[in-house]
Amino acid sequence: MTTVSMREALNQAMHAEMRRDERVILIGEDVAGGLGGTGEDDAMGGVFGVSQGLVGEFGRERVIDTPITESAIMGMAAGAAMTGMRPIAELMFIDFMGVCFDLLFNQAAKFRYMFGGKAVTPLVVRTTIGAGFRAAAQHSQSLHAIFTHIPGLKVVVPSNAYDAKGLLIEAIRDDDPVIFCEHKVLYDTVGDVPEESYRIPFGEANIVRSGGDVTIVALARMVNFAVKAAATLAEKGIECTVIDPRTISPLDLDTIVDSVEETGRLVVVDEGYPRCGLASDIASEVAEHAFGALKAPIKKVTPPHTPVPFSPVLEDAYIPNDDDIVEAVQATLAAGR
Amino acid sequence: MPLKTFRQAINDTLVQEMQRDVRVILIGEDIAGGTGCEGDGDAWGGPLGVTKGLISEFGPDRVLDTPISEAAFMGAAVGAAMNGLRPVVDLMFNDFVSVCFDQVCNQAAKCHYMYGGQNSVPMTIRANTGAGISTAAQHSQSLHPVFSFFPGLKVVVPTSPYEAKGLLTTAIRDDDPVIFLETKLLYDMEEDVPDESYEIPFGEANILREGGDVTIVAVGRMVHVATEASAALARKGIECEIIDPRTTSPLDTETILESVEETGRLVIVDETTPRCNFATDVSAMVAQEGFAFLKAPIRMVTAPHTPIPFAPNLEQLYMPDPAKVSAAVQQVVGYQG
Amino acid sequence: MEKSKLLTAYRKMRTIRDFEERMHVEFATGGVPGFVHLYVGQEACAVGVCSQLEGNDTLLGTHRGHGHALAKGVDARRLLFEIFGRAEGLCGGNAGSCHVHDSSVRYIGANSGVGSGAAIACGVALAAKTRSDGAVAVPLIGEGAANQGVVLEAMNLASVWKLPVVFVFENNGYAEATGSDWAIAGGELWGRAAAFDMPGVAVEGHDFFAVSEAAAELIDRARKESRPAVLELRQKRFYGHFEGDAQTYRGDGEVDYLRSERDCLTIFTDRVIAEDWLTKEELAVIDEEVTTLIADIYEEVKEAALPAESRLFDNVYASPY
Amino acid sequence: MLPGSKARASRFLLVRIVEVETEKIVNAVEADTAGILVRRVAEEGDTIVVGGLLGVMAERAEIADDSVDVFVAEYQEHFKSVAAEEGTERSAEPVDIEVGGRKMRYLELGSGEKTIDGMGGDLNGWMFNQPALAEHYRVLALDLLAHGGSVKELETGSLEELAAAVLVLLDAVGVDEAHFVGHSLGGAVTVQLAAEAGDRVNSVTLIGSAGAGTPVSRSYIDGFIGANRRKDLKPILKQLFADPELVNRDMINDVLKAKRLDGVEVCWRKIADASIFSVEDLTPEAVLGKLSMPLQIIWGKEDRVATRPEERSMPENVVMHVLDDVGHMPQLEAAGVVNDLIKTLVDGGNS
Repeated sequence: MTTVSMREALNQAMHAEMRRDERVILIGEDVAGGLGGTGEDDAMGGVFGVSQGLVGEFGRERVIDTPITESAIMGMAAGAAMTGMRPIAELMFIDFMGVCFDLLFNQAAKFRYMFGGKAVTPLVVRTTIGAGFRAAAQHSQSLHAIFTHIPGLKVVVPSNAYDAKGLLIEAIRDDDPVIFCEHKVLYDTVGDVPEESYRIPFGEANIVRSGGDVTIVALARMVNFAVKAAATLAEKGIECTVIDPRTISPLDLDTIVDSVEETGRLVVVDEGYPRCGLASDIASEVAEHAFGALKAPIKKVTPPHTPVPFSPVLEDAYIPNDDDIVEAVQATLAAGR
Repeated sequence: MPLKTFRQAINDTLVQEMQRDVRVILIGEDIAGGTGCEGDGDAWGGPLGVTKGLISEFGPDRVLDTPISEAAFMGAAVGAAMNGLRPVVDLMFNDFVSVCFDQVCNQAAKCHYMYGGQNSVPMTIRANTGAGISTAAQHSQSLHPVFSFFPGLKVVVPTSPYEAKGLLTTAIRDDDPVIFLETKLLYDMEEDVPDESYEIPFGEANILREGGDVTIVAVGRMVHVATEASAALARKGIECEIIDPRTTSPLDTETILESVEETGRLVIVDETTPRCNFATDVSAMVAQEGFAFLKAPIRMVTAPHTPIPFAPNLEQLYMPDPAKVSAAVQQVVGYQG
Repeated sequence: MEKSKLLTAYRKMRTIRDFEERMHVEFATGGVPGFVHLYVGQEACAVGVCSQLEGNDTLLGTHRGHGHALAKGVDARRLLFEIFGRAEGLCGGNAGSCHVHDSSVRYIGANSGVGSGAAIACGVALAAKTRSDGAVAVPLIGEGAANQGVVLEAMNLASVWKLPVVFVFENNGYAEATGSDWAIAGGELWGRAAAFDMPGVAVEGHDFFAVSEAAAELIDRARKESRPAVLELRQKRFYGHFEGDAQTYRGDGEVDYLRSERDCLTIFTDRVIAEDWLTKEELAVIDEEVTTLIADIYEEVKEAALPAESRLFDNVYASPY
Repeated sequence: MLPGSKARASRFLLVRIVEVETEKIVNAVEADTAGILVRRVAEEGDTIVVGGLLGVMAERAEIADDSVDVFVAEYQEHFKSVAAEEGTERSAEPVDIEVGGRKMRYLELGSGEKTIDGMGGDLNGWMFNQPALAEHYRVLALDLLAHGGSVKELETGSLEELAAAVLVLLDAVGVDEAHFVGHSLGGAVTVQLAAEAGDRVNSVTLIGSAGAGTPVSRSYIDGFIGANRRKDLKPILKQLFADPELVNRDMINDVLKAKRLDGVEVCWRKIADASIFSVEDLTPEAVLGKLSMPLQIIWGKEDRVATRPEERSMPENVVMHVLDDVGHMPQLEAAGVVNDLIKTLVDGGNS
């Protein structure tokens, strides 16, 4: 077990899987970098450096740089997946789904169903989500809810280095298209990660902390804020259970419902937009399946219904944080049937 | 008042708004049809005949046929809207947003905000929506939740010819990008529609039926499904209140909450796939804001988490129907806490 | 070219250069939020094109847009304030470097959905054509973005609809860390024009005179005939894709060569003096004024007020509910 | 894609929601028998002919089901035969005609006199009066300019303009003289007509009238014109009735439908300024004293919209009737009484 960053953990997972299975290939813009230039060959390793070193070991046949052409990348990856490869396609920012949505949403996601089970599409789309980098409205979105809405896709939102590695390996070995959402701000967060390969199953939530007063469900970066909030609240004698679903499609509803059955109170935290988003999705499932146990209104903690602003002061106000979660927990404790 | 079909009501509205304001133009594939052919210059009037006759009255400078090139003409509409025109774009099937998603969700929706309010983007995107005519997985989706997710867009789902005319008039006169979704199965529905122009404001729900036992919120054609169910339920002594939000963004949360305050029970009917959809959105809103009113779990009646099948019998099974709505209503009425 | 136009062009190029060189320094010291993509080396491209635009013509910029904005006449101070996320910024702090927009000078936002500007330009031109106001729309498109489907769709649409759009491809050598010679099939963007039935021209982007001459002809034709055209400008950027880019994809000595042999400012200065169009003294006056301006605004921006938090909720809708 | 194809929709098409007036107001206003609803015959979504059976009320809830069945069957049988006899008369439709280049709408039933409606209302506002009176007379209900189905354009919105349009309409349908009934704004128009063309006016009935020399609530008019959403309009409409509970969803929706038509708000604002607020400073004597034909005034005691003139301030030629437990809409709230009063005046005047 060594302490590595989430970036490094993801890099390990790709190294290991590409060694293990030669059908695994990596496709994307500057996943290596340097093509057509006169400088170094592995100049970028992805804009966030996650795929650094792969081209050195596996060569350009398996680490494939592309022109800036997301629709062709995703189409190519879906086609390759359907015909025997296991591509990892990089969509640099999830916001760029705008230019390749058809290939993911109308093609890859639906092949198996439309073709009556005759097609297998083992495709992983690695992409980045999240605000916090002052990258404004078109490079900061958390669009995982859009993909969750679509049947045929699986959606992963890791919150730490250990989970990231195990979930990426699982994603690569899975036979369905998986949207793997990496939060930009988490790349540098470190954790203990085994050097060996391991898998974390989809649809199994992680109970990060247990407490009997309130259940907090949080995703990706929001898990860290939830843990921080729970610590603050513990000092005041309020004990929270913090649940990280890890995958949101499939969603481990049982773990969430079981917890709410005990605590009777739910706060859902998500960095995606508030309308038709994940916070609403989870809240609505609980309102249907754990209604009898609920003692107070469910509270959602999300950004407001606005695009992501640029100015640091505005972006900081936009992103939900531990203070917002503490406030929501206290509000749900104050309310009651 | 003259009886008009849904199709005629939309056609009338376009004619009247184009007469009223020279800045209103139409853009889309085959909205006239026949351009570049030897035959009739108004060959189609849109694949569903909705825009028939407009090119004869307004000419090719205001009724613009396009190549099959959604990304280009949607982007062009954004540019035209920012530069003084008020384009009405026919996207044909709402599923096609996937090939111009960037233009809709990253450009149209965000320009006003990103640019600090300097330019508005007064454009209307008309698209047909919904299953029921065996157009299978890529031409039958109901994507209002995806659009409602994005701040900056307004989303309209009219339920009848009268409603369609008033809401489309409002949409065209509105200064923001509006997604106007026409349910395929409603095009031939007839109703009294005034010849005069009129606006129905956004964000005001329509209460179609009053009843004290259960609130049913439904959108688009599901309103009629709910109405049919409520007639049968009334014979069993269960009185439903039916709310048609008309616009899913903005959403008239007040009317929904007021109704749930009366009835204490909520069923939401939505033709979309179940995850992160409009039903979860409304449910979560009520679970947060109207929890104290609730006497029973909120039930959601939606399509299953699958793509839309082709075979007519499977497609029927896929869509919510009055029997499913009745069952859900009876469950919440019979709930023993 | 008239003397006043030459002076204006020089002032703009000099302003962009100093604005960006200072930005490079400020970014390294951590004062600039987010990402910036610098335009150093490419000044003659945007300034050359804009020298041929009239007041009601529209320029559409890219994420590498500081130079685009300044060339179109955007106020340097308010541009800088926006890049620093200050209340007085052009867009009140909602845009930042990548989305700067100024409708008062008909500069439509820098756009970081690369290639989208090409399609939006078609609509801007359509509106101009509808009103018969004789205006032209000029989208600037990086050579990397040129491979996005939407750009090819927009070229087709502009030709089919007969729109006054001049697609200007800024071929600065690299799409992020990938070389343009590799990424562009056929190697030449101007050559794609013929397939869409429009003229295509390529010129060296470090030569202001070559750029403005080519732009003059294509813009004039677009205006008079309402037809699109392609202009490819070739000039490598001096800095990385974004600030912080280690640029290991570049060859040894490449930037030194660019700075000594391909600097548009030096080339411009040498030419105007050799031809006796301008004097060294006239240029020196501008240099001094620009130096003062840049120093002043960079000083001012650090103390400038931040946007009120309530602004977070403003301008989501033009007609809010 | 589906070139030229028609969506297969008919299976899902629905009948129009019940005509407002029939279900809701009959329920609320006309059901003067106290009782318990023991059987709902009509369902929402059904369209019921006037006179059709909506439900059965009984004095006791525990009435036997089979006796209700018998009643329903008998009623339906009877109703069918009555409807067959009455035949075409029941299905009369409003008529649009061009008068002086402007579209106006009216509905003609029976044979006899004319009615004029109030502001914001339309000819449907006489639904409880016109059929009953039409059993004795030829009755025209009409939409004033900018109301109902009439044109939504006005020059000034003055009483002169509104009254002139009525006269042109009467010429067009060949009516030389008539008895006039006017409610609210319609009353003001009637007064104007009677002053201008007294020889064509046999008698005048003013109901909760504007233009009778007393003020009309400015907050009501401003609120009524300005409200464009259900929530804003509801409290305003409640001012119309003695029993605010009479304001229901369908009524609000119908008013909203009318208000939302392009041009309506601008026209009504003009009318308010030029016709309603401009004549409120006069006195009843000054206005009504000039008129020589038989004249009666009907006012709800609870009217919160139009100020009721004091009886002693009335000129001698005027008879005044004040109805208890009635607001600004006597013709709906107490239709039977109003119908009788109109009939008495008309018959008295003619005999």
